Amino acid sequence: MIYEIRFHGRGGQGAVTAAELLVKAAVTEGKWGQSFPFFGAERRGAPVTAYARISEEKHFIHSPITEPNIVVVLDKKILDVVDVTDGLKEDGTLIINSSRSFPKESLKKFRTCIVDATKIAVSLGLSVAGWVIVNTAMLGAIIKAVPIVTIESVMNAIRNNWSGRIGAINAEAARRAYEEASFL
Amino acid sequence: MIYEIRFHGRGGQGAVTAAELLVKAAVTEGKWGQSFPFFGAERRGAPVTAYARISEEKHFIHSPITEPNIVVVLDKKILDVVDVTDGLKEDGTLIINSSRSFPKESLKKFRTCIVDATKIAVSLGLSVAGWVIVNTAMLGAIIKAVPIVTIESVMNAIRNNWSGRIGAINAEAARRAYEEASFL
Amino acid sequence: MKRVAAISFPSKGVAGKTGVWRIRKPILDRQKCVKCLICWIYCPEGTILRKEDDSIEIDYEYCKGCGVCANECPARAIMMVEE
Amino acid sequence: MKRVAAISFPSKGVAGKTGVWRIRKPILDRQKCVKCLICWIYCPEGTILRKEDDSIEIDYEYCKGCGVCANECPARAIMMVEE
Amino acid sequence: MNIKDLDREEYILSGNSSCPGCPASLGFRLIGKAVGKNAIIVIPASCMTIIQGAYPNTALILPTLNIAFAASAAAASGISAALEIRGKNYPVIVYAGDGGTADIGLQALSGAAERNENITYICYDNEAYQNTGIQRSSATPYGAWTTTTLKGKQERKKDVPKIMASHNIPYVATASVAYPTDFIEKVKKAIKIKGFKYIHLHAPCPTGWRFPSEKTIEVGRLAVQTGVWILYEIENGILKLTGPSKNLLEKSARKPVREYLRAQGRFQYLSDEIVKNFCDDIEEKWNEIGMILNLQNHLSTT
Amino acid sequence: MNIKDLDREEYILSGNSSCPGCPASLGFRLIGKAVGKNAIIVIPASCMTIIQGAYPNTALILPTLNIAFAASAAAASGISAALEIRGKNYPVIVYAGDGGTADIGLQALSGAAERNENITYICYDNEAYQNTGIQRSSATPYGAWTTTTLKGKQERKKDVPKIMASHNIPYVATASVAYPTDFIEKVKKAIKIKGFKYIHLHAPCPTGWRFPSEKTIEVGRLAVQTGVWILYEIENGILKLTGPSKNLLEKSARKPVREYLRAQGRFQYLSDEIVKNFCDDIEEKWNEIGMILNLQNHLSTT
Amino acid sequence: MIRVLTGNHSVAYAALLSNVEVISAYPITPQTQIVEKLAEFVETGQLKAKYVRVESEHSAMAVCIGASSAGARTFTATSSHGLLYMSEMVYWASAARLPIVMPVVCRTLGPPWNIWNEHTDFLLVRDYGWVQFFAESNQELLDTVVQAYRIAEDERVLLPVMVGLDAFTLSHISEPVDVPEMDLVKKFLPPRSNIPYVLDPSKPFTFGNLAYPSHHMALKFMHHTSMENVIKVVSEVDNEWNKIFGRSYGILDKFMFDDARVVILTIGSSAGDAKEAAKYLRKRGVDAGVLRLRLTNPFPAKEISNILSNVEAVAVVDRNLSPGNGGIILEKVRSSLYSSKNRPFIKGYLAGLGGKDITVKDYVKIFEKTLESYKKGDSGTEWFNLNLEVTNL
Amino acid sequence: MIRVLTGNHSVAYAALLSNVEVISAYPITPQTQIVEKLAEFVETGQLKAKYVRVESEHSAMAVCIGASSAGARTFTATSSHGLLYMSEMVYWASAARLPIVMPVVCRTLGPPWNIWNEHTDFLLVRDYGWVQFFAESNQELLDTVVQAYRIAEDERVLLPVMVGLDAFTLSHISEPVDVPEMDLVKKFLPPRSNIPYVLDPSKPFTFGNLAYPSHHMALKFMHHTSMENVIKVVSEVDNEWNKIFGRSYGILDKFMFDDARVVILTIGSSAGDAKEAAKYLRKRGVDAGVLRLRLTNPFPAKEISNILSNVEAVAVVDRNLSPGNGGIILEKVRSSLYSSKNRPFIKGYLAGLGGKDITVKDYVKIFEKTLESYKKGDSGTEWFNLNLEVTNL
Ligand SMILES: Cc1ncc(C[n+]2csc(CCOP(=O)(O)OP(=O)(O)O)c2C)c(N)n1
Ligand SMILES: Cc1ncc(C[n+]2csc(CCOP(=O)(O)OP(=O)(O)O)c2C)c(N)n1
Ligand code: SF4
Ligand code: SF4
Ligand code: SF4
Ligand code: SF4
Ligand code: SF4
Ligand code: SF4
Ligand SMILES: [Mg+2]
Ligand SMILES: [Mg+2]
Repeated sequence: MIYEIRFHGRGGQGAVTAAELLVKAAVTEGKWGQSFPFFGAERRGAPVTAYARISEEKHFIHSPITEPNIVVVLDKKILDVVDVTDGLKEDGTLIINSSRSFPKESLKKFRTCIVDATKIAVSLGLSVAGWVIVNTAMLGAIIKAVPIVTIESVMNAIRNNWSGRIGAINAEAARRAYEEASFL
Repeated sequence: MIYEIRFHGRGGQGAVTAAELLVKAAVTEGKWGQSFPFFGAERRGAPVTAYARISEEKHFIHSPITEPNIVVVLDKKILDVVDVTDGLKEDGTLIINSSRSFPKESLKKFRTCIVDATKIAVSLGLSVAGWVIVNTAMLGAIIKAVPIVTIESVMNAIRNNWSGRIGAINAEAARRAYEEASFL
Repeated sequence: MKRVAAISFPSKGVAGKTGVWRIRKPILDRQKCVKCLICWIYCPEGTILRKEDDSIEIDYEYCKGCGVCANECPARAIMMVEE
Repeated sequence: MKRVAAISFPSKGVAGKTGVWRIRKPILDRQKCVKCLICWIYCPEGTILRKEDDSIEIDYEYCKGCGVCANECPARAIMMVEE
Repeated sequence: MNIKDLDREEYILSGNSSCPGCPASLGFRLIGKAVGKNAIIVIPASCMTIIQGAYPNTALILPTLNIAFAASAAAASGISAALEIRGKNYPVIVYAGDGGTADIGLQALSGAAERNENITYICYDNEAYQNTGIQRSSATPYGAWTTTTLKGKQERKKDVPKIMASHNIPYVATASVAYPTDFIEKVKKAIKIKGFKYIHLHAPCPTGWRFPSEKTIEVGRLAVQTGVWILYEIENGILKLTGPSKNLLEKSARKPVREYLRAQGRFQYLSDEIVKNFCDDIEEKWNEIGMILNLQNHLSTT
Repeated sequence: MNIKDLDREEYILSGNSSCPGCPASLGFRLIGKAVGKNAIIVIPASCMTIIQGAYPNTALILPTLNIAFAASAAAASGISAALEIRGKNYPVIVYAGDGGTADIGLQALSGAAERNENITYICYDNEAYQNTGIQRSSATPYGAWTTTTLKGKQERKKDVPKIMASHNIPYVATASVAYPTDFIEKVKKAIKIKGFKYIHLHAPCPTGWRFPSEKTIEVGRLAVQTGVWILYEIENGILKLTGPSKNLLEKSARKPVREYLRAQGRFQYLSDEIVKNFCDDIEEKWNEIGMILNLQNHLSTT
Repeated sequence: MIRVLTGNHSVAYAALLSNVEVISAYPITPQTQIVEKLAEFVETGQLKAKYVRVESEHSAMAVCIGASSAGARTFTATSSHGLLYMSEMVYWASAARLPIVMPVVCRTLGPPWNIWNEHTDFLLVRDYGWVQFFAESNQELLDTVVQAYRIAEDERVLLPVMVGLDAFTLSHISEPVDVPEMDLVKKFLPPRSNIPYVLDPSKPFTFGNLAYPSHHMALKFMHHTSMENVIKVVSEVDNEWNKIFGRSYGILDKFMFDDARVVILTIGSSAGDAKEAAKYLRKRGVDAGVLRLRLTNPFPAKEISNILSNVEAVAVVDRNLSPGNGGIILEKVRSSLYSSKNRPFIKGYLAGLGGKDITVKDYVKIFEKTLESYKKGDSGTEWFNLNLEVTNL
Repeated sequence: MIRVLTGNHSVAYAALLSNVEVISAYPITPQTQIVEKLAEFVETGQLKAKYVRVESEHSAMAVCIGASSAGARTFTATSSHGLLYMSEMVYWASAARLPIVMPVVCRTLGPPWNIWNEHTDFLLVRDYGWVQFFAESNQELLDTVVQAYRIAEDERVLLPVMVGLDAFTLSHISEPVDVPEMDLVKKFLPPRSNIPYVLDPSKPFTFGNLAYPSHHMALKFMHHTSMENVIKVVSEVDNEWNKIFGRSYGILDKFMFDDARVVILTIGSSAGDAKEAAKYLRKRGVDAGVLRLRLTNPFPAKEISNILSNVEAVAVVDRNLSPGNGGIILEKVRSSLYSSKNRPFIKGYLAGLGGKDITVKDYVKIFEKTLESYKKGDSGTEWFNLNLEVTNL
């Protein structure tokens, strides 16, 4: 089984880092993984996309992900301008940062999991220059929705990435989101 | 018959121009011809080489002349540092600017023609910055030795190259050398 | 006809509706505005629209919410509010 | 051993015996020479040889006959003569 | 010149790909207001490449030639030659970043200046290779952090306007996006002069200099008010301070340089020693300018 | 410095391929006398390429890297970096023509200067591309005939020493082959300074300037005596006239410029107007220098 | 130690492990991460090297040439326009016989501007006398860059080495990489020493002055001969690497190859997707295989012709274009097999130009199309996944 | 009018006759005579053009790109290092679809420095999307440069054209050249007009901004297609030239070819010497012939494979080197014939590198060697007239 995950966020929210952390978590579990951004001009605030591909075994693929089985939306504003479900497998999972149940009607046909990552991040003080940093919280929600790796591995990967308090808070964000995320 | 002619002179004496003038003369007679320098660093005073190739019919050759049938030496000082007969065909002709009969013993085996081009040039006032310009005189001597073209064609080519008095004097130099050149 | 060379023609929104990029939004208080056009000349996006009478309007479709207008307005007539 | 790269080693007369290039030849008049070494320092060829006692000698094998030495000698101790 | 008198027309369209608060797109917008629609633009690789958006669309309304990084002044020379031989007379304007000007484009620039080509070269100086992600350029200031000078740049900022003035061209000026009318006046003047004109536009970049996007103008203003960036023009060899810089010859009239440095993340970790060197350099530059002005005064009165 | 004190050793061998009366080979010879044998030389495409002679022989006794036309300052930077990392400390000296300096090599030169690389860059200025047969360079003087400016060059000579001085490097100097001790002193001083040093050597070329080979020094001397070429050095920003130029600030002390022009074939057909412009430019340069010296005096006394 | 690294950072780590002494590079997307990471290594003291922050790529390579001539182990990296801007010096480096190593992050050349993957830049310099590798994965990339120094400095070679990698689809993909221990690498790659020509006043010589025709031709022959040695040296070095680190790559990377009837021949990271396609088709009974060229220059013509003679159909997938001529690798492969007795059917594909993706599914299609064309005997080149709409005005 | 002109001056006359409007070039041996002669034409008012005396070749080509984008007919010329120094812009010119014409005087690349004839420089840019001709004689050179503008500006082409000529053995050889009347040339080549994209404020557009992969690939395809049109356009233009001036050259120059059993295939002025060798051998009963490629890019693969299929043995003489790989033209010829039923025996020769002469006698030897090798079936490449003495230390 290869998990192919696409992240939608906005420049400044950390989608690329989220994808990479997921891979790092997978690697600590002896799995194989890749992450990569869609490379265009990533301006602050503009929609960005990132990818992760996680599998039990090493494989040779290097081409982009066109038919993900998991789509993660870090910012629901994205939903207005990007068709986030493009290519999403029919049995795929959608994970959205939102406080409302379905931010958009058309998403109903997918297995959808929501989490109020913004609230979690804000409550933990995770914001930089006006931007709420939701990426680590979203990682927790992903793991809840699809058990790609354990939440412990994710938290470890986060703590290895940022030492000290920052790491701790971000790991906590992931943990909370892991608990709070819910399917619809 | 292809005439392959090699000129030996020193930078500043006009060997390259001589070769070109010979071709121009040939062309006015409806013949075909090529001239070219040996291209290295031509410093004033240093030995230089130039070539001309004259034939009745057009041909396709563009490679250098390695086995000339005519060798022309504009400055006998050259004889001390360059083997001017290198590659010269056994039945080839050697034309040397010299007042003495054989400036070098080893040249005796070739059909040799000498002319005191320096004297002719000096007498006509053909000198620039200490250099006696002997190239046009040598042209006359060549034609005398081997009738590649007529002396008239050579004189015309010279007059077409330099208008007015300069042309006239140079043509005169050629004419005198034509008359004075002699075989040994 | 075929376009052989890479020539491009002018078009608004080459990067899409850049209004979505905002996290804060400039709100104009017409009462306070003295029509000095400072916001207009400084807006990097050209999304402060200058009207005939030199009053201004904000083009939210493309305004990226940089906040320059609000920061520079001498009358403090523009406020940045969270989206 | 094979020489793989284009490296060249110092050697006199890379252009041959450049003495043949001359049309005029510098002749030193030792009587006039005051050993100021001006000709030595100005000779572009290094063919004014400086002796232990700062007297000079001309290396005709390589002197190109430019005439700089003669032109610069303050004592007019060098003359250029036709070869 | 009054803001109200400026052209209402826009020559760069909204919704382009610049970062929020971008000084490069603002600079281009202002050029449009100075030259109107009859001009030809040349742009080398830089943030402006991205800002235009992608084929088959463009945000620019002026006819524009994108060109290789090192080639703008030469390409502009070619356009200018073609216009001349074809009897046309539009201003040809290069709009290039500091990297494309002070580094890889310098040779072509210097050559065009020496030939006194009839072009106006405008460098927007955001003090690093921003388009490739904030690497140092020779125009990056001493002490500034970039991704290739993590401990701060060791060398001084290359003084390109001074170098260009040493080319004896008819017009050299500095400007700042924080002073739009000053800049626009300079561009308007430049395009009327025949020969090579050089304008160096200070362009504070929120992304690369690490300050919030709303501060672009504020940081630009601070640069001028602290004397870090000096507004002047050199017309036929005669130097003149312009705009607010006119009143800043006295050090006491200038704000403390620290205010400028503090406003930017890239200068966050400067040691006191480096700050001192930084300030000394600025002092020196002002002294130099003061001297030149003195002399000019002296000459014009004698 | 006295001629008699100079190194007796030669670092360029006789019988090389220079033209009779060549200032480039003379310049190299003098450098050898200044630096001795422990130096590494970098030479771009130029007359010096030919002068060395052909593989597998060379006329140069100093270790020498021949390099592409545009690359000398960068290649020298690389050598200097390698020496530093390997704990060695020889002077690295570029010896380049005016074309390789003012034109195609300018960018690398400017870059190396900005980085303040520890090299000594010496430009021998024979005022054209002589090696390829006398085409104009940006250092060709106004009015001079070359094979690409048959009616005389229209533009002014690029003032490379001034441009280099605008790079704020520790040492800039001009020199002339006609004043060997002045030149040698400058080279000796330069190689002792750490950082980027630039020396611009005036090198009258009989072949290209169209004068008899014995006049190389005479023409060089005339350039200085008429004030067309000014000998100076700028050490840490302080300008000083050197050698005979020290006494030429007063115009009356200088020989008429026409004497210099008349000595050369390339200025044969100058109109009076062009001669006047030529002279005016020189006046202007002297005025500029006079001003700077005045100011420096003023500053050092206050 | 296993790290999750991008291709670019794998390159930077390789330079670190190789203890390069002089680095000079100029930033260009998508190579910048290499430059930035190395700046970090140097500024934090992890790597004792001089880092020369030049003003252009021409100068970057000139710095390397100067430094290498003076004996230092040198490194640079570039891409697309940077490679072309320095091309005079690229040629210079090899003709001067200097063991410089340069990764090239392959990117489409403009105009119009484009930052994505294409191999034209890399292949445009294939005749410049450099040894060229092209990597498939980040692990191979790191290993190859270190190996490159061993090969470059081998006295039978003494030539610069280029290592190609795909823009973004390798340069910006993070994946697990086993970063070897410095001590082990030092054993494999001792400090540079054995070069017979280093600028030094103790034995003055002149590098690269004028050479007359006969001499020049002889030097060219020496160059050619050293290139011919490369094949052997690469294998030796790779074997030694294998002994120490347990990984090896060879000159040609054969995948499900030995009994394959239809083979995709290509280079770079995308070969991995072709391998997945082959796996997929094998399950469906198609004897598919992949031949990836790891060493692309000197072109292993003999090796290729030896092993391809037994294949029925070969699809050469070129992510590059010589306008009017087609794919560059196709041409080289055809030429290699010219004198073979058994010549396979060869079909060319131009794919992924301008950075267009080539997915596993695409490779499945290419396998299938090739078999079809083979039946029909249609050996023309196909533009794969071309979309011409945009060119309508 | 018949004039005795060097190759370089033939080029300059061709530019004059073509009424070029903007010239920009940088001097380099052996191209300088072109630059100087054109400066003379412009300064004496014979040619009404702007002459931009740039500071480097990169800028020379950039000037041409700017000028051509703004509608002017433009000209430049270069050689060897100049060509490499401008290579970024060389690629740019073709991708921007600008009808610039550039003669290249082919010279050996350094280091070590060398100014003599070799074709490596010219062939290193063969994949840059330019149309490339290579001339044999000064007459052909002049005629081809004028024709080049017609071809470049043809709306089916709209591409830059390069014309190669041999350093010294053509550039500096004076021979009789029939210089056509200006009026006739004007009829053949009217002022440049029909380009559908010229920078002008009346219809603003942006040239060459960023293009995404799909778009970029489509533009590449357009470029490729235009290159494919070249073969046809060249023939048309050549025919028209023939009608007006009574001379034509074709794409391939076949000499004593039709019944030849052994053929020398080469390019440039030296092909003439091969022809003389063929004449000589014919007299001695050997069925020798010569095939000279006049159009070298797009490589006339189909045309070559059509006519070579009937020949027994072909000697490809390459005056260029891809170190480690051999002759570049050999590779292209082999590839062209890969799918032919009848494939001739092909032997490669590396000759004349670094400017070494190749004489008529040498060609006679090459013919003879080829026949021998053919008998032995020895198709390896031979280094012709190699002298290795100098490399002994
Ligand atoms: C020859 C070449 N080298 C490198 C690049 C990559 N590159 C594109 S833009 C850029 C930085 C531009 O910096 P600057 O001129 O300051 O403009 P800015 O991006 O800051 O606006 C670089 C390095 C290139 N396009 N071409
Ligand atoms: C890229 C490149 N362009 C052109 C040349 C040809 N070239 C060699 S030397 C030279 C002129 C050098 O002029 P300068 O630097 O003034 O030195 P000089 O010959 O006058 O001594 C030129 C144009 C070259 N070698 N490389
Ligand atoms: S927030 Fe920025 S983009 Fe929006 S209108 Fe204000 S200045 Fe313009
Ligand atoms: S800056 Fe403020 S006061 Fe001035 S026009 Fe804008 S909103 Fe009105
Ligand atoms: S310059 Fe004259 S006086 Fe002085 S050393 Fe030479 S010859 Fe003697
Ligand atoms: S003539 Fe010239 S080369 Fe000869 S010694 Fe005198 S200065 Fe030297
Ligand atoms: S990096 Fe700076 S200059 Fe570039 S687009 Fe962003 S804000 Fe503008
Ligand atoms: S042309 Fe001038 S600089 Fe060059 S070798 Fe001759 S004299 Fe010396
Ligand atoms: Mg910048
Ligand atoms: Mg010069």
